[in-house]
Amino acid sequence: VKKFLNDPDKIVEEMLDGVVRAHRKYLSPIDKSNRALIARDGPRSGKVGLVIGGGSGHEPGFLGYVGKGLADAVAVGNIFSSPPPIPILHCAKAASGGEGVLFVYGNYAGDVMNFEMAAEMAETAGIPIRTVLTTDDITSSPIEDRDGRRGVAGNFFTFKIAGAACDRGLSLGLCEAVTRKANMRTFTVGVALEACSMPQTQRPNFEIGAKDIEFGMGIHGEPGVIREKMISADEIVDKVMDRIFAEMKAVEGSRVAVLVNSFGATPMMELYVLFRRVEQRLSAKGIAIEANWIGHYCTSLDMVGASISIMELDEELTGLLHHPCDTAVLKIT
Amino acid sequence: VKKFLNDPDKIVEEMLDGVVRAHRKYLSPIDKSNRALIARDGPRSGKVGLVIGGGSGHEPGFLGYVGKGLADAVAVGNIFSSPPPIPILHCAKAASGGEGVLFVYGNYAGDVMNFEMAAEMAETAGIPIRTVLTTDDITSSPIEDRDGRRGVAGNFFTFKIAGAACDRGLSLGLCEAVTRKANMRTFTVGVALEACSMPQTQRPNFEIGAKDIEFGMGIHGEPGVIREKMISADEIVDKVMDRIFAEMKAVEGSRVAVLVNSFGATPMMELYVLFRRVEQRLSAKGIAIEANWIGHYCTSLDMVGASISIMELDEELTGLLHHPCDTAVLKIT
Amino acid sequence: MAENDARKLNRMFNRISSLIATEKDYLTELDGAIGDADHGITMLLGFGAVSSELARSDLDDMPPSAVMTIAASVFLNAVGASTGPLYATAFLHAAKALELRQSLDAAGQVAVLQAIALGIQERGKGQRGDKTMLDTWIPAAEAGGAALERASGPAELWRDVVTAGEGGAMATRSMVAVRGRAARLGERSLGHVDPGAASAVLILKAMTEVFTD
Amino acid sequence: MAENDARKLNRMFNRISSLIATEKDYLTELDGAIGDADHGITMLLGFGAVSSELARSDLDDMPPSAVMTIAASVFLNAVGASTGPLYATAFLHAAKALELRQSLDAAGQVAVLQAIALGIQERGKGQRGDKTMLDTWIPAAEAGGAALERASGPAELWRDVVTAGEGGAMATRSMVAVRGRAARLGERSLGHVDPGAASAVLILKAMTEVFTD
Ligand SMILES: Nc1ncnc2c1ncn2[C@@H]1O[C@H](COP(=O)(O)OP(=O)(O)O)[C@@H](O)[C@H]1O
Ligand SMILES: Nc1ncnc2c1ncn2[C@@H]1O[C@H](COP(=O)(O)OP(=O)(O)O)[C@@H](O)[C@H]1O
Ligand SMILES: [Mg+2]
Ligand SMILES: [Mg+2]
Ligand SMILES: [Mg+2]
Ligand SMILES: [Mg+2]
Repeated sequence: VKKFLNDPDKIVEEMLDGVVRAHRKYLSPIDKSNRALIARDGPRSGKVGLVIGGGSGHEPGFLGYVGKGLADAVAVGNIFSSPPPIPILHCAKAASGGEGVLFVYGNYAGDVMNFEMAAEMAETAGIPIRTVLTTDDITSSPIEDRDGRRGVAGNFFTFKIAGAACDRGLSLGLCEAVTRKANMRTFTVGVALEACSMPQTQRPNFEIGAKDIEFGMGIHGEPGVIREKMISADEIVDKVMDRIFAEMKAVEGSRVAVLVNSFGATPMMELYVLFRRVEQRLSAKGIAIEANWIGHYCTSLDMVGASISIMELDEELTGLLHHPCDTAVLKIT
Repeated sequence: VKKFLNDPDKIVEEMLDGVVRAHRKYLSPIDKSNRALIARDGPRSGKVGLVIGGGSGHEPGFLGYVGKGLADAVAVGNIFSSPPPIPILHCAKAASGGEGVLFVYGNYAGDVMNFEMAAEMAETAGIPIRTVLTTDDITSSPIEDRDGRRGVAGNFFTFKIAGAACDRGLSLGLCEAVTRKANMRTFTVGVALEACSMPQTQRPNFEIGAKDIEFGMGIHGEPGVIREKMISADEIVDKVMDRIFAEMKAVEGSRVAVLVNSFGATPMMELYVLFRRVEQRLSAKGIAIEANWIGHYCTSLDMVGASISIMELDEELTGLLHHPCDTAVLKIT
Repeated sequence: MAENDARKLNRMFNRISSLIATEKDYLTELDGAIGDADHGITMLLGFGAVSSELARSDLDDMPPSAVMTIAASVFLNAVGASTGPLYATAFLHAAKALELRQSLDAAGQVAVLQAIALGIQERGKGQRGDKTMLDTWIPAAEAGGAALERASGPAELWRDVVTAGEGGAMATRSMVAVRGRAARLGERSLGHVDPGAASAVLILKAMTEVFTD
Repeated sequence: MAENDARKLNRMFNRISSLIATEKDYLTELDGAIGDADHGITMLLGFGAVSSELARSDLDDMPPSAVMTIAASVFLNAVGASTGPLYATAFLHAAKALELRQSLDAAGQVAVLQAIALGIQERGKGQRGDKTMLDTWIPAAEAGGAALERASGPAELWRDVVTAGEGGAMATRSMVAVRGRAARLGERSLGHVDPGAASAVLILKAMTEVFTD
């Protein structure tokens, strides 16, 4: 698998160098290291700080969500690896405006351990920390183990809600509560047609048969939860939506937000075909789409595949969803 | 090559169905056909109308550039095929605000023939038409044949300038003139690592060797202008920038806009690595980047590859570049 | 009841559609080598649409020129692309030629061939040697004219036409393209048959079947 | 001049780095089957960074506990991931154990083993049978303790340790993962050796080389 690449061991540093130059308007390194980036127009005194983060390989996640009205800082790890505690701690300090800091990140063993270590250090330094783990991947564990699920592209919605709550000046406790609600109301299923390949190996992480598809795909190139025979786009969406409907409480008259996300190599033409069916399924149930995003929002290197995320809205979430923000990837006015 | 697909012969219709549902806020079909889409907040009396268009397979081009401050209407063809004259004519009529209509599209035999037929029909219907063909692909023909070159991702800049000029209420002649200037100052080179595959065939249009790279790549999955041995990301950018510097008049102190565009399957991590080197090369020459875009702007189905476009700015172009717009893909406030 | 000219043309378009359906992958592969790999798809779409439209039309009292006019507009609107305007213009020219004579005798058939070649030249501003469909159509039309002058029978006439067209198409293999997408490839287009020239040969073969049986 | 304990540990980390470098692709492949295909990359990055840092340090007067403290912080900051906190905590525990005794004799070596196993358990809240690196470390530490009680010599002690560790690693093949990424795979993780368990065996082998020569 060919890639635009210099030294595979330097790809994250080189990418971040590019990011920092490209998005000067939105972010800048804390303490000279590009592994901890702070919003130029983010932290302010009296506002809860929002720190997000995780491994690389999900671009434009998560650094594309740093800016006014969204995250105040992002900690960046190696490819598919949590950042260590130090850059997370730097983010917490830089994001702190005296009202505490909210950590929002995906529920993975590595991220949890590193962010928890950083949280302890930050608390020691006098910064109150609250944490919300995103757990939107409904295929990754049964409903009884809701908290054990992993976070995938649905973190887009959870970040957005958290950023809006912080920007509105809510208290740390209220920011945490509404972010937790957003996460609990977000449901994602991912499917993959081809595995991704790491810059270091340049071969697919694993093989998906020529006539197979993986359901329940994570965003780290791990194999999916189950392998099935390849089916049509509409049938795929139907399977995904059936899973989501089984968990979602939305009924006729409900409003939702929709994200159809490319895992990297799936082009927008196909995403629109998927979205078409998502919209059909929702409107058949009388559920209205309040807002939708279609494109590359939370990727897994060059994986061929897509995920569908639905956030069930209520009045509070709707307001926060539409709250203005200005970041490299997401601008709401 | 697996794709999210129902019937390959219906993919364009299904995609457009998805597009129209997803982007209701920005566009709607003219006369019920999704092959001609009009901006909800675009045409107005006293303003020159801007009509863009071309084949499908370039998503989010070109329909993502329809909206306030940018294009008023887009005509959509089959995959890699110009739209026929009728939808173009519908666009012209719907975009017309009494001051004439500007056509801006890529310089391809098919597009030229179809848009010219539509222009004749529009003129017959009393709508003055001016046309600017985009010709930014500097590898597609030698400098002596500047007008014979094809238009590729640099049309992003040319559309933007044209849209701003129209929105500012300039006359048809002035809109045409500044759009022509934008095109003449835009330089693109594309490279591909893997060919794309059509929904109908689901196999690569042609083979690029495992250790080869194509230079001078178009956006229709055609083979490139020359095949070379695979080299590092920085070396690739150096070759591209050397070609661009050979044509560009920019000198120390000049300002440019930069677009690093994925052809579909190349993920953003790699685009940032490319951008890093572009920025290094420009700043080594004392050329400043006024604005940059990095992502999926003008794709070629699932092609693995990227293009680099540079627009040399002057005061007028800088102002028009920053002029506000609000479309599905590009929002400038 | 003898088949009227409109029905004959209808049969011709049906044969074109099926020959192109059979060779769709081959045409697409040719286009993949030097173009954008859609020629088979585009041609089938266009001629398929023409056949469907004619199947819905009342051909009993339709003059042959009207069939060509319908074909022109349906083909154009179904495909766009390069081939849309080229064949639409070609068929409009053919319609005009048939309006003048309203007969599909040998002279009418050759007039159609010549009108197609001329229409494509006019719309695409190309000529022989550009490595396009014209490298099939121009020699084919010339061969038709020559056979007519020699007063050849239909079998001989169409054999000459197809031979000339095929020869022209094969010759594109050693041409460097100067029109259409392939023109950007320069020397790299050498060694490949032009897809538009190849599909034009299929059209000639379909015409031969219908006009010689 | 005899090698001091700090230099011995330095040599140990160098051996770990080179064994992992040799097996990097294998570890990454194991992780590709049930995880995210980066374990070899991560481990080499971490231990490579430790080796480099130690190469820059003055080891002459450094107590062995200090070496482990450096290793903990360098490893953690170089890799993050799951292995960062796990091995960092493990090495911090080892440093504490060495602070108490400041000697790398057999009892000190086993204390290090036990501290590592305990540190990983503490940080990752895991246990034997979860299909993780603990399936190597716990039996290895137990075997070390038992050998020490039997007053085995270093060769025998380390042979027992490696055998126990290898046995534990192999046993992960028939386990269903309950920790780390592989846990999402459920039954699909069956039949694959856990990458973290496999790399732990390499660490044991490197320790064996250094502590038995
Ligand atoms: N100017 C022209 N004159 C005559 N034929 C042309 C011209 N441009 C292109 N062609 C023909 O069109 C063919 C390509 O058709 P097609 O693949 O359907 O359209 P597109 O190039 O839009 O994808 C070429 O092989 C060539 O024969
Ligand atoms: N909670 C845990 N306790 C012990 N070991 C764990 C735990 N979680 C993961 N591991 C180990 O970590 C290994 C994966 O390490 P690595 O691939 O470097 O990290 P990541 O999972 O972040 O990509 C697994 O094979 C497993 O042995
Ligand atoms: Mg990892
Ligand atoms: Mg085409
Ligand atoms: Mg073509
Ligand atoms: Mg891993």
